[in-house]
Amino acid sequence: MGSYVPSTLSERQQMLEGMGLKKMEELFADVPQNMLLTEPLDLPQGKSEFEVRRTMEQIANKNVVFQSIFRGAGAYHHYIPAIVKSVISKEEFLTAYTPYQAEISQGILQSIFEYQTMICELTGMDVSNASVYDGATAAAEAVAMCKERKRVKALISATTHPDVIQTVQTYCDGADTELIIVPAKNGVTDADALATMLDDTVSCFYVQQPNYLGVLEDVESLGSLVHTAGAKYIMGCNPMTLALLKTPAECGADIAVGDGQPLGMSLSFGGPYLGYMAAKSAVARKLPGRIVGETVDIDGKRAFVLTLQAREQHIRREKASSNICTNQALCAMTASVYLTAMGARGLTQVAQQCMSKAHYLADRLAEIGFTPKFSNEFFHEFVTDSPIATKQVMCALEAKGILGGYPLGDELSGCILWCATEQNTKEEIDTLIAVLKEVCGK
Amino acid sequence: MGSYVPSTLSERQQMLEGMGLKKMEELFADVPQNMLLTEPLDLPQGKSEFEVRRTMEQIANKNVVFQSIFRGAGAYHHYIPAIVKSVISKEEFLTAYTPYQAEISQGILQSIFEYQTMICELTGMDVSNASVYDGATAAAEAVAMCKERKRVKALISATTHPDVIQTVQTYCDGADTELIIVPAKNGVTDADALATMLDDTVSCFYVQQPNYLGVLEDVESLGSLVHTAGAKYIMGCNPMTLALLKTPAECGADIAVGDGQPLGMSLSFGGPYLGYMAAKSAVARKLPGRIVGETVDIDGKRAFVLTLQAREQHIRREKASSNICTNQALCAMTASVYLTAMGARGLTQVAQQCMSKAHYLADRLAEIGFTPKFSNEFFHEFVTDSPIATKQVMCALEAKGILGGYPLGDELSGCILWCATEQNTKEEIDTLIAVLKEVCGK
Amino acid sequence: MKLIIEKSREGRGCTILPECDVPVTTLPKSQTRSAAPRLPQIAETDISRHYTQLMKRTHGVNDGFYPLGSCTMKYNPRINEEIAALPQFSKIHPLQPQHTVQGCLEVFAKAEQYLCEITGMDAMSFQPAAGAHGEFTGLLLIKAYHKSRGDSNRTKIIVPDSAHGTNPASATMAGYTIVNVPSQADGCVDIEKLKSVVGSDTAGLMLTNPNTVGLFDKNILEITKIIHDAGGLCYYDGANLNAVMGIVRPGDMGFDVIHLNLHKTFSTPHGGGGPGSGPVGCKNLLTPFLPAPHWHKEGEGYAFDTESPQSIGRVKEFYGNFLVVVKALTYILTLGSEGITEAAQNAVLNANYLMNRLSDLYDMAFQHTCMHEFVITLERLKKEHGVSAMDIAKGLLDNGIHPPTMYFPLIVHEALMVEPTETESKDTLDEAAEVFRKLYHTAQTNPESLHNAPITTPVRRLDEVGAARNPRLKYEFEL
Amino acid sequence: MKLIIEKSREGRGCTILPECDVPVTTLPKSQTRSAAPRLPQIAETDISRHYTQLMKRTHGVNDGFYPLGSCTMKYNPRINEEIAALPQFSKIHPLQPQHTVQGCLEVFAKAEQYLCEITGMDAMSFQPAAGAHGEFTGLLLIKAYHKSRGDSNRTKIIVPDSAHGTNPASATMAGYTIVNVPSQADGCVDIEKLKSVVGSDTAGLMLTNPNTVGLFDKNILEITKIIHDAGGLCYYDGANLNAVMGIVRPGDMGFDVIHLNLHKTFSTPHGGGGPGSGPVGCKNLLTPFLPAPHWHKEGEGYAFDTESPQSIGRVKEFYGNFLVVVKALTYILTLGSEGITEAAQNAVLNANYLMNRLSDLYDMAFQHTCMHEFVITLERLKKEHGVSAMDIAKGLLDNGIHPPTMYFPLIVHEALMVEPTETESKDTLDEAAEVFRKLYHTAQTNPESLHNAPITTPVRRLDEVGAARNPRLKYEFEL
Repeated sequence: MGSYVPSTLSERQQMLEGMGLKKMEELFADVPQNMLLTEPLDLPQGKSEFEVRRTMEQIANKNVVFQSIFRGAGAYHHYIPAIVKSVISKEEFLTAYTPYQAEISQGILQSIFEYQTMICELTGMDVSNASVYDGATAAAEAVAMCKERKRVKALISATTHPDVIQTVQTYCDGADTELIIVPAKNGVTDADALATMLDDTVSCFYVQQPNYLGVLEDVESLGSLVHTAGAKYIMGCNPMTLALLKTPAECGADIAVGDGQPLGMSLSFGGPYLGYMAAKSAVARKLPGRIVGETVDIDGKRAFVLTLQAREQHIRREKASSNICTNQALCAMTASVYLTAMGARGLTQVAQQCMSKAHYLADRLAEIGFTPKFSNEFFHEFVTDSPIATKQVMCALEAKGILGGYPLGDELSGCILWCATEQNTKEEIDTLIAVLKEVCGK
Repeated sequence: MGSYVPSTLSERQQMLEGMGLKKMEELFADVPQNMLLTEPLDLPQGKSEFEVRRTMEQIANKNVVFQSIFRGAGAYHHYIPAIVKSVISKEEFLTAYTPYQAEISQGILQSIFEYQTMICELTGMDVSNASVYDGATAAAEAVAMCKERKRVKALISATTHPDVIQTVQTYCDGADTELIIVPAKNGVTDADALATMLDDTVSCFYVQQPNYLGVLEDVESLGSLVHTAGAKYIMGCNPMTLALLKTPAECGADIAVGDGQPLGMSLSFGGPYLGYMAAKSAVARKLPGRIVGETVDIDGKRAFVLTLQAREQHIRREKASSNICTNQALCAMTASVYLTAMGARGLTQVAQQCMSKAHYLADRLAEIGFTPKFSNEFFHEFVTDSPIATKQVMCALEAKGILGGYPLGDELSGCILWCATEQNTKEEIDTLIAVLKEVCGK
Repeated sequence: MKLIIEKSREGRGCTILPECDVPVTTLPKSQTRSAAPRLPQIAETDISRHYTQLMKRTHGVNDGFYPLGSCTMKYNPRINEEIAALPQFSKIHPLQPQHTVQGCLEVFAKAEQYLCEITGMDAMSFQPAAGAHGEFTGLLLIKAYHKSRGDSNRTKIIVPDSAHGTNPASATMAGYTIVNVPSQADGCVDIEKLKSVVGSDTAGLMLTNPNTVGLFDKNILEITKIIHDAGGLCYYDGANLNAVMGIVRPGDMGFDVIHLNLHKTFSTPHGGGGPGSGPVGCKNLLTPFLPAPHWHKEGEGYAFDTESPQSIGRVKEFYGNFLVVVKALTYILTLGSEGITEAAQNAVLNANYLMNRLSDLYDMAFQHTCMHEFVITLERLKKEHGVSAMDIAKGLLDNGIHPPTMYFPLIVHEALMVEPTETESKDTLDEAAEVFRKLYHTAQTNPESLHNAPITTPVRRLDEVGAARNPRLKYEFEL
Repeated sequence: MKLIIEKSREGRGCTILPECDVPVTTLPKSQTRSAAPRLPQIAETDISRHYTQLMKRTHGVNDGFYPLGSCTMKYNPRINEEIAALPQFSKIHPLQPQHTVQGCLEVFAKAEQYLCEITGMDAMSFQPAAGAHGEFTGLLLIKAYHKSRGDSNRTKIIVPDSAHGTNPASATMAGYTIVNVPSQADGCVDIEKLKSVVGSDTAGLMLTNPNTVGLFDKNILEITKIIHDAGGLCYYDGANLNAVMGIVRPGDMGFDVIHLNLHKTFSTPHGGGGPGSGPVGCKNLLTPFLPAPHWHKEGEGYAFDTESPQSIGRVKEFYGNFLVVVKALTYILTLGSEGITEAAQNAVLNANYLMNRLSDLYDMAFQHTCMHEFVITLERLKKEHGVSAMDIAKGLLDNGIHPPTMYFPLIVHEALMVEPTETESKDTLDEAAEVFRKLYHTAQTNPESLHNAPITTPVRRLDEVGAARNPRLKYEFEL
């Protein structure tokens, strides 16, 4: 049986006796005795490290690792530099708690401060928090930030990732906020519809850029509409694309959020990822979660500390701006190391290559009958229809170790959401096309 | 192109100019100008990290990783606890130099001292050095230690691993020492032959325990013979087996050496492994290589330092006991962490299970016609003949992801040297037997 | 020390990607940002050194004793990390076809099965990413339950005053009004007060048991009955489950819904503040409301449910912090049935042992046998010698020990909440006891030195007030 | 701090293996040891902490500037480690069938091809595990060559007095007598002296160039010609190849055999003293003598040679420190043709830049433009202020800089040999220069403080004499 209890049986006995006790059971006298478990838990017997490894490897081997991935839809297969894993696997970073004891937590604190700096730089915003769980909860928290006494409705574009819409919906249900979905038209937010839906009961509008279908929204115009109606403008952005795209600040956003997974986090079946949140100064005090600030110690030395805690649950309890406590600190550090290793030049390269490869892929796909569904400019994802059943497409690709695009449902049923990243070499793309050609009988 | 030069082109220019130079080339004025390369080296162009990874992965994928391994013959497939890799991948341990600057190298120094302690404990010897390259060079260095003015011949048993014999031979060639091979009989050293070969020109006799064929030698009797003739007795031992077997000290050895690979080092196509060397006090000053000793600093604090350096090449130059400088320090640390994680209980378990599984395997093999070649007790390796061509055996096993025993050559041609370790579960062994049954038509 | 951006030099950097091997697409200028982001430009040598410096300014569990009360800073086994790093887990896209992710689904299903057995629950969702996220989710389950029954009057959640701040905050987010119920002198819920606040508007009660003062509320069965009799549901905050797992099950004591902190109880590391995992378990009456998608057995394998009409919906993208669940499952498989109980017993033993070693000098907020943690009150030391909980905490820093949780729970003055966990040896506890005792004597003989502590840390006490008054929340570039 | 064995407690430990699943075989008592080895019994928590403590008492390249002359402490890229850890390299048994190890053979073959191109050699063996091992091997090649020609009179190897100690020691191991040849005032080989010792008994010359004082011996072509004319062979000690790779090739300058230190020049880490890799390259005239087995192209792949009748034999088990070669190959692929030259140029630039920043204060042993390293002599400072090379070195420790190599080469008094390497930035050099300058002033104004240095390290100066006089080489158990 495995165990991580260092004290030996005789030491335990000795410790008990020192307290005048005989048996472990005596320590649990306060537990209703009729509730004590009388049978062992119905769990497997404890295992040695050797057996645990074998067991878990057997489970892992039931998964299929694709060598070539053309699927995004919220989780992106980017290259992770070796230095990133090397840094974040340091046991100190991995095992420390939230940095309450600033004097011995300067490493974590400084890394969060550096993360905040980089997020502000990417988004153009004034203030970033230390992270939240993921892009979806970041969106939900952003919507919650905007609620005002009379502005009790929130709007969200239908072109947002469905998981984000659903998560925001759940949070709004909790807070009794009405969430209304602004319809899409030609793969982008229907600006006319938005204009008619905006009124003085609307607290905010959330739009995703590039949107769920990969298409670039006309984010500046949407922002103007929103601000004209006196509501707040929230943009959900893939941070990688911000190496090239107009920043949320330049587009007039009050709050920028998104999922930081593209910044050095592996796919990991959906998590852990990273939710980033950044805001203009005007709404900064409403930001939920940890924020690290720079200060000095009593000797005047530069130091960092969790600050503005008066917003937080451990001080304000039911009046807190959010309940968030544990966030995704190590993922924030991951993003920092990633952004440092890439630098502006490298991140721009990623964005440029993602976009270029997606366009190359789209062109090749179009040639063999996978016609683009929307005409607007896209970034590194795009929707096509499929000349044959999508299931057939995916099976043929899977047989070659390729994960094809994501088959969409509902009104886009029969369509495929493709994604290319810097990891997809031209050779890989050409192979994909060759396989598709064959399966389509061309 | 990849590069690890941080200074930018403009900084480099600035640095040159600060010295009154214009071009890098001027720094190389002393190089005969007609010798300067005029063409770029005929190497591939430099690659980004992304490309390097892909290229190396493509090369790696040309290897076959066997899931189940029944081959030893000098390299053993043991379980490596997770804590081992976690410790030795710490960048400090990985990147430090030989600990000349003791004040900032206490970590490395203490780990070597701890390693020396554990090696002495396993072997029963008085002194251990900080490691040499591998078991074969440890054997060669041990033979060199024994040379005396009149004792110019060395004896080695034919039952020693052939790589060890060949390496010792090469070293003896260098030192103009005559090396004579003591023949084997029934899979063990022929003691009668040894007795006749020992005389006062013999400096030492080397025997491997368990020997290359897996058989246990009668090491105490051999030792008596050697000592009676006034020669030194060197034992080469698999350190894992010393959890159970009589220690070299108990067997009368003057020097104990061996390959430490079984103590937590992965197979790695043959290296890096670890050569350990330990000796009785009487010959300790002849030990080659680094040795760490305990001392105090000027405040009286416990500290560790490279000591007895008067033996070494950087002080004694051509009169040094050996030329060794860089050894296998990180592998020595690996062994320490491994031995700590296993403890005496765990290491005994390894030895016990290796032996038990090998015997279970031998019994099952015998049942299907792979008859044991030798009758003496063996540890976790043993030789059988094969009812069908060994090539056919190996191919059938390979098809199932199993690496069978090692097909021997020369007079044992047609025989197989099998090995079992704690990693071979009963299920694995039974699968092996089932495959063999089929291929043998039983 | 310098920020990484302050070490940046124009033109430096790493070479991570090759040139683009397809024709380059460019965006119209109207869509591009006006200036490139000012990210650090640093060579790998200096990245490695920067984070080494930060590492040396960080105290992890590997650095020494970490008795941070309520946080369960147990040792994080290395095998967990190796398993989570397997490419067959880390390289799986969340939207792969189901037949290619059977291993991932098995991880969730096995973890659910085992954790339900440990807690006495019937089903579990792994979507919540942390404890507070789990609380919010669990409260939404309660809300959905009452709503499904048309029981729309239940707008209040009862929370003891000793609760973690997340409890009331989560209840607010779920749209509830909070009713605080005070603790008695013995640290337990005041039953009479509870009876007086419970009613037809009670949606439920949130309770941590063992509670935040480290005591097991022995009236637990009465408490859950009071709530149930009033038509409310009982929420179990699993923060302190480490003390009782394998001993007694929340589900057996009348709890209907629970969250766990896998990053506390189940040995997944805390990462300097996350990622964690806060799965929510519930009894069958709440199962239909769990976040979607859940999974079900299908043939030899598993499949995601396609319909969940009563679900509260999603609380997160995809399925939760999957790799954290992998680590927790690895840990549960290691400990097994007996090991889980052994861990709880020794967590409690260690806490009592250390309390016992200190109680002749230090005042314990509650003298009673504690569970996995105990609370010291330094009120007397503060009054007599001017040495506060903060001062003792900072003195511990100079002795290589991470301080206990300070000033929590709020109901104890000058509180230090000490939780050794079961992964500490008797030797470590003995050494820590000596340090605590030494500091007590220092407090009496040389209190000034404790006001000045720490002196051996990379920085000393900080100007926190200044930080909040004049917030500097990012590096300000020179223009 | 305590040794790990001193933290051991009977009965503690980790649970690594399951119970045996086959019948247990036991040995007769006559063959078993009388008592179990006293290995540490430690829980994983404390193993992790012990090695964390040791880590914090170790200075790696990641901790800061490491200008250890002759050791080429360049940065060790993390990608190298990731590649070497691939299971397709680390889990390969050395005796697998050849068709299952084609990747490994390709690593050797590619590394050979590239390193031969860099050095101007024709073939290479990767068996030698370190530089000294390579020297020994190379000298055996020379010995075998002369022997194959029946030239049995050549018993002497010429070694400059500035050489590394390994050179004469290796030559002795190879059965040679050593002839020392002095250096001139300019640090280079004294040609006249060389001519006077060379003769028909000369087996060869061992030379490091750039030499150990950091200068390129500009008479190199004359030197190798003198040796060749006398019928000897020229051995190139590759310790300092980092300065000239991609600039000039030893093979082109008349060298017949060479060893490389992959753990210096090719960025594989030094591991606190190994494992390294010291491959030996040679010209075609020596190829037949290389250690066996070598490999050859066979069809699309590679195969080990089965016959090597003239080989000197083996110098190691199996094929060398394979994973180290994997790392070196990864590095060479990264740098490529231009990168190799760029590395050398910047190694030399950095050394000259730092020398230049210091030479107004410190005396340089040789004022000449240096190669990748330079030698400071503190003779004057020692005489005038009593501050030795050791004192300055220890002063550097207090400033977070790993000291240069001290008291080597032997031909310079109070030597400090400084090798910055190309992986250091200008900023790091500037900061280091400031520290060196500060220490110079301290030496003049407060020499006593340098005698007392270091004061900030885990331990201070050690009693090395005591350690050697009264050796304590292992923990002594109480009986």
